[in-house]
Amino acid sequence: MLLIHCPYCDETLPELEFAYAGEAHIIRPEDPSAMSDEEWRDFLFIRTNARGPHFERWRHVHGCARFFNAVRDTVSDRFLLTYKAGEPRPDLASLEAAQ
Amino acid sequence: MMTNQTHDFTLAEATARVRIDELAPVSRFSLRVRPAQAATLGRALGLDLPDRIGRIAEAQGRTALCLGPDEWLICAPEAARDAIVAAARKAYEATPHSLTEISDREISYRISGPAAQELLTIACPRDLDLLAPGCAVRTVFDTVQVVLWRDGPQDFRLDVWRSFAPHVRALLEIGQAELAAGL
Amino acid sequence: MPRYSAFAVVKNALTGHKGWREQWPDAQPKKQYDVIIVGAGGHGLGAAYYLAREHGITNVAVIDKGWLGGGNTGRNTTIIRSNYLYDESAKLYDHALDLWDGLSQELNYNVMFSRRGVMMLAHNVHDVQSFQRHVHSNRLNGVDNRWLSPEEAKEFCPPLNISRDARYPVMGAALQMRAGTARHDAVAWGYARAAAAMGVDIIQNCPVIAIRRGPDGAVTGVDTAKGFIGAKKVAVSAAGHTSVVMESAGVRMPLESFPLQALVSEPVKPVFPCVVMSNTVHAYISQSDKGELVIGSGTDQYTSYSQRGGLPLIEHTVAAICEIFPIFNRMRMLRKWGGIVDVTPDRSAIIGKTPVKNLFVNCGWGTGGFKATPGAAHVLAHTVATGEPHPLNAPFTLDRFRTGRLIDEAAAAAVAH
Amino acid sequence: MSQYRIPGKGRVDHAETVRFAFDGREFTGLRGDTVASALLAHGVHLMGRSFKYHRPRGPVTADSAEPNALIGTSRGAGRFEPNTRATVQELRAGLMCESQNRLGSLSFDIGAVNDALHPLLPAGFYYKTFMWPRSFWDKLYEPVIRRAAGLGRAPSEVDPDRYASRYLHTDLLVVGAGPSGLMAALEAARAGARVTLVDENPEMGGSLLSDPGIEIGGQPAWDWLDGVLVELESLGVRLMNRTTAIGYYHQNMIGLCEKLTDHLDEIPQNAPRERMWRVRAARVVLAQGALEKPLVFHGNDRPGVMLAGAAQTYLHRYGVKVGDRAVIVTSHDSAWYAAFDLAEAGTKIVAIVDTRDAPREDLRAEARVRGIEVLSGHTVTGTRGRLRISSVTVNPVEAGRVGDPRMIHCDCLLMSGGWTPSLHLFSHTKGSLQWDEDSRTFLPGRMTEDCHIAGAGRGLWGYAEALVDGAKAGAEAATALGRAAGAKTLAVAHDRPGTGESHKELPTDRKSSRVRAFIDFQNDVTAKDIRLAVREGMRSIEHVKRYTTNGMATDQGKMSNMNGLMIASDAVGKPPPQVGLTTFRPPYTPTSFGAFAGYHRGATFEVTRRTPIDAWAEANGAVFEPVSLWRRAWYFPQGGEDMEAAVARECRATRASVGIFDASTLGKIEVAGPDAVEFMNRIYTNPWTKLAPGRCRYGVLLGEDGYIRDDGVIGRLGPDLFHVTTTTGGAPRVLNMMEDYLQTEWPDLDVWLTSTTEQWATVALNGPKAREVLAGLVEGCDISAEAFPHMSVAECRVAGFPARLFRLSFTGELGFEINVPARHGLALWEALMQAGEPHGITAYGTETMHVLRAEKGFIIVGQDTDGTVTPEDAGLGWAIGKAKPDFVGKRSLARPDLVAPGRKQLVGLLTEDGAVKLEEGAQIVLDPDQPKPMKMIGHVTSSYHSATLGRSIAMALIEGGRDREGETVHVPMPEGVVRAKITSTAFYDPDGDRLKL
Repeated sequence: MLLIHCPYCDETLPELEFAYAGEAHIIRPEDPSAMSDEEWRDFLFIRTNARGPHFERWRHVHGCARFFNAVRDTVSDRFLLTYKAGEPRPDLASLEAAQ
Repeated sequence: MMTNQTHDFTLAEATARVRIDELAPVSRFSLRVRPAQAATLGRALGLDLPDRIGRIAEAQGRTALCLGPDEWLICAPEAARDAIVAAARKAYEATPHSLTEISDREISYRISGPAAQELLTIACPRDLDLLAPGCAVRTVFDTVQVVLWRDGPQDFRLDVWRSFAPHVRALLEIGQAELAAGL
Repeated sequence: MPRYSAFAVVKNALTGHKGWREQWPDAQPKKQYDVIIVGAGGHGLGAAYYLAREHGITNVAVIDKGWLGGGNTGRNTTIIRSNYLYDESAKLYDHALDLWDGLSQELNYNVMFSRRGVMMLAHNVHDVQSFQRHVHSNRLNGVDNRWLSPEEAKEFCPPLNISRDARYPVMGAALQMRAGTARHDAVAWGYARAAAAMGVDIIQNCPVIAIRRGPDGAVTGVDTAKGFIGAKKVAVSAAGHTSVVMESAGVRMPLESFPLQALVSEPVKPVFPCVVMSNTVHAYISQSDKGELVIGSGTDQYTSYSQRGGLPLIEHTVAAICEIFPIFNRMRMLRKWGGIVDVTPDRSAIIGKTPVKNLFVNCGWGTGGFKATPGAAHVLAHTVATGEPHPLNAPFTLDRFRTGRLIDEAAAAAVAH
Repeated sequence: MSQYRIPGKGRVDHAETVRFAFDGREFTGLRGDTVASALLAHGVHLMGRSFKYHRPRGPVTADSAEPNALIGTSRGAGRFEPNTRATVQELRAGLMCESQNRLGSLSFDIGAVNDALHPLLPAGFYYKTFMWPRSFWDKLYEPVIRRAAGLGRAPSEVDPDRYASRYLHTDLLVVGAGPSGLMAALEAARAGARVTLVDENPEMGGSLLSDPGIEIGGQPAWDWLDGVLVELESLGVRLMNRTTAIGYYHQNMIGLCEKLTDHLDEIPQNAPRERMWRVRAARVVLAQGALEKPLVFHGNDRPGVMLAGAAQTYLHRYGVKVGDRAVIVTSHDSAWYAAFDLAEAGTKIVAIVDTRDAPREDLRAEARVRGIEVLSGHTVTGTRGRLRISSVTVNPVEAGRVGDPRMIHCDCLLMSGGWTPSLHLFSHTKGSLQWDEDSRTFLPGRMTEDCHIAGAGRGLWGYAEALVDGAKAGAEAATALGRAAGAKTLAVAHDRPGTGESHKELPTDRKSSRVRAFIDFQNDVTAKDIRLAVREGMRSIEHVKRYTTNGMATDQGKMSNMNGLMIASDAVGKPPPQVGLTTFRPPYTPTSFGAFAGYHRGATFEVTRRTPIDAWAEANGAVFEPVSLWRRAWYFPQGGEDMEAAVARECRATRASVGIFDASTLGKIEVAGPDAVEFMNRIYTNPWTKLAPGRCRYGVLLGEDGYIRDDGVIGRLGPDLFHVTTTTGGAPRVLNMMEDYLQTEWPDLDVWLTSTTEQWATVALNGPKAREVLAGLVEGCDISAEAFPHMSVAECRVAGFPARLFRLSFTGELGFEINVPARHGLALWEALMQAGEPHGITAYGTETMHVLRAEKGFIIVGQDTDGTVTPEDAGLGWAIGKAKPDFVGKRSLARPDLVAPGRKQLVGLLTEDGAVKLEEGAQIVLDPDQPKPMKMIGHVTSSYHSATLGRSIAMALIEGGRDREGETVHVPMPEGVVRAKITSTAFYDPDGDRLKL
């Protein structure tokens, strides 16, 4: 069971309060109808599935109810960072250097 | 053949260490408003809406608990219901928000006594030492979402969605009996 | 390949079993192969075997980052069945079941395929509708599957609790009698031995770092921990690690890898005659030939390559097993482990060509890979050898995620297991 | 007093005897005994039979690593468990024990015929045999193999005991209360940390309990121990005995299983048998000590052969001599100390056989003082004795050559092959292990969690070192927690430090094919099996393990892994780390299912949600069905009606007069804010802008992939306020999806969502008399057909309660849905029942609801659709706001396969013979005579007998179905083919006249 830092509550809390919500920074296109079938497939289905640091979303569903972003190493399951939805994608190199 | 049940279990023993009581209904609202406008709306409702999750503000018998960055739980005596609704409606134009009545959505239990905190650890994964008296959080109890209030060192309240409440109550009573058994 | 038989065992007993030879050599890579298969699990080794046996292609290497059979082949709950809903799935899995039937004899290796029957429990009206839809579809597809009343289910599996008051009452069950289990390690070993005997190189402890492509875009080989190995064709059959390997060839996949946990109990005398699956509560159980109850769980919620998995899921699975089979409460858990399953958006596999010339992929089996082993291996070999899909894997393309022609078993049953 | 008990010795209570039974024979032991110690006190070593060869076995350990002495234990009905370690099970009054895995009696086991056949049963023999004739596998071979498998018998009754669980948060968790664990806990607690100390034994103290001669800080070990425990308690340390740390999970979460009642004579009322603790610790100290290794030689498995450390434990903790004449065979100093202690207690030590050429001189001197013969540079090449060892054969070894044998009579043989650090929990963290060539052990390497390892777990030997190391780990943990701490040292007198050598098999003069030297005692894996596996190409330790089953017994390799690895490494010709490590997996020791399940049994297995009207339904005889977490009234049988009769009556009553239905489980979401209508436009397929306040509309929700996810009627209560309803099962999913879009894609929208599912109780009133029933109860709303037409919504009062009143219909009849605050739900229901009495108002359940809606062709999402159906497929194309630039799922509807011809479409299906009802899920074909596999063009999604229409009706998804209307299709069933005609889905009142009442 993971411990997750909620960037809104600013507390590190048990995974049971959270729900995983898939890869982060996949932004719904402004005008989906302008997209080709290939582009739309990529948006819908193609995932990085990173082995190592993974940008992903969680929801503090049984807490503040907010969706937020996280960088988690999928090999160790250790969180490198969590940050609020809408904040820019952090730079991985500096993150790893900070660890 | 052995006999395994020897100890006569009494209600008094069960409640000596921790009591579980269902509380009378109050008026409850889910208040949603953008953080920047929270102060304005709070004034309209006669409350200084706290901006830290888990903190509570109280005034004139009304309570506001901050549950999320744009979410507050407002509790008030049932007599104050209409006044709150009216005040919010008046403020809506200038301060758009959502005030939804949820008085009947939840059942509340008081859990009190020297073993109250221990009883909650049967199903609440949070570190309750970190929940200070006068604070409250949304969390889980077993698989059930609850709002957990700490009114004092040995005094807690649980708000549970109505249809989940019997499950929570059943678990609490199992735990209560277990505490009385002393093992 | 010296034949295995009871006679051979007796003969060797006289010489203190000194006469047995290694089942497969620990090969070192050659410079160039006709085909490289990445991933020495049952699927990869099986594909190598069928390439050699059915297509005469023996200049083949199967490369693995660890020891052969050490991925999901050696970590699953060994359930084999084919009673899938959609024609595409039912045909592919039934093809696998046909191959399972004769596999021990074909490989001259006892994989202990045990047709003890797989029973899937329906716990609510929706389950009943869904499973009966499967039963009807299977019947017209010629796939064995039948409907049991709760009483019939109990007769077939006596430990089952069919009380109407249970939190998840048993409202009936679908039974595939031809389904069952097999000894998972033996499948990998049997294929490895038979493939090696025909000249296939099995290269263990040799992580593939990248797939290399030539100026025309076609694959030329793989970079590995033991250097570059050339190949005319490369097939990736790396389960949970497929995304990472394919990415190195510039192909991004519609896959996510999740931890899947399983456990066994201490061994007890026979008490559980079949396989029982409950998709609604995510619990799967059989008793191994050694006497252990083998229990499968659901996947954790987050993607991971850690093979750890959390405690809450295991607690839920064990609670569900005890609810359905209350006599098991005092049994003890002996060992719990985790695998990594690669899951597609429609929970069906991808087997076939990729946008890269001469690069093939077999992945996305989710929790259903073991049962498909011979079938998947067989059609993958066909696809690699001929350059075109076998009719059975033709629908399982990568392109279906563009067109929307999904094979969505998950949509009809909560989990395809 | 039993023969082998030493009066006054040990930590057992000599004043209190405890009676128990083993295989029907009555025994007495002492309070504080284990089953094993009590039996040993009576000279009973034979306690079990091995898995494969049914060889007689006695305890080899005195702890939880025991592979041999497994028994069935019972305390009456439902309270039986197999495979209990006799070395761990504490004696309790009336404990009933039975031996296992025997055909016949424990001393005469017919299954031992396997032992005679052992040359035919080498490792992996079953992979090579049982293949011919092919048909024999199913009918003969496998059944025989299965019958032979397993150890104890499975429980056969329902367990009446309770199981509990707790969460615990602590600054420091110390696992293992031996010398280093105690010191770690003490240092950290003195520095002010919240500390929890756990140990699997009934008593804290670890190895100190078996070494009372040590002096620490000038005090005898046991006095020092008492003092430390008192101090720990006074510092507020949570001390948990009988508590096993079973698994080390992410971010310092440790699972503990605490045994509460198995040792008690009587179970206090409501006391749980075991409690699972889910501990979250800021720091962890693992002080689990080390496990003694057996030596590998021919006949090392006979009853009476045991670890030297175990014999020492039986002596000091239980006051039991394990024999009168002992031979020691060892490669480590520690066994010498055991020999000296046993000699002092009156066991004749016939010889100490040390494989090393030159054991420590001080030890030899002590042996001389005690008159013990020392045979250094010797090996053991065999043992004798049928059910108990009677002699051992020893030979000198010089320059690798094994000399002439000598037979020594004995009744026990105490062995020690050195010690392996116990790093199981550390291994769970995926921390790396490092091979230490000097000690030939694996030691902890890179850490992945915030933990410390102390004492013997780091390969440190001797009490002084262990105490200091424990104190250091405790101080480090305290420092990491931000508390000042400084470790200190303690003076230790009579310390027992030691070293040793590590072996593969002991050298022997026997022909290698005739050596049966056991490595995994329980699974009967011998050194020969390991070598065979390597010869057959199993070069990874995982392959060796799986091929031979070495390490897969119930001790999970605690006894066997290191010896197996040494031999495999020798056979492969590579150093051990290159052959690999088998991974230790949770749980540390086998743990009851009940403890994992905890409170999740029976009524509290999972939440059962009940509506406010559930009590009425129960009182009125409803049969319930589970729907997601809810239980819903399925039908209300009267006077012995079956389901079909009840449903027919409920349907007829509703169509003819009025029916009442509890719809409270429907999901409800309040969508409020200035951008509410914009939000609705983006989420649902339908257009919402023009829906006037006071009106409602049926909404369809898609996933981004274009398939139907949910539906429901949505009322607009004001310009900025919608009352959204969802399906019963879909409510949490839909709200989550809406929040997701709102928070992450459209954070600019001023709109908020609140779940009100449980705020409102919902009662549906349907039928031509519905208005008449309702009218008298409504205040503040004119519900006449003109003022309140179909698809209206209003806030008013009903039966005196504040209400949201909808006029809508899921039955095709005039219908209302009344929402009142949940606490009034039952009162509303009863008021309506009373008002409806003159009209014969009839309560109906979900089944009738399904029939009535099917007669109208209304779909149930999840039944008439699965996750592959688009609105167009379902005949809901009209619900798509074609003019809207975008909504969730819109783009996907244009994907090639979703616009291709021949998609399955929802249609009606009428059997030619109206008395025949199709089965839901039945498959549809055009040509019933084709061979299998048949080409199926669709399936039946809903099928009912319609009392209203006097015939069966069905809905089906059929390829190109709407173009086939009027065609006849075939449904092949096992009993014969059913012919049916494709129709529209509206079977009843297609023009909707009845809604207009």
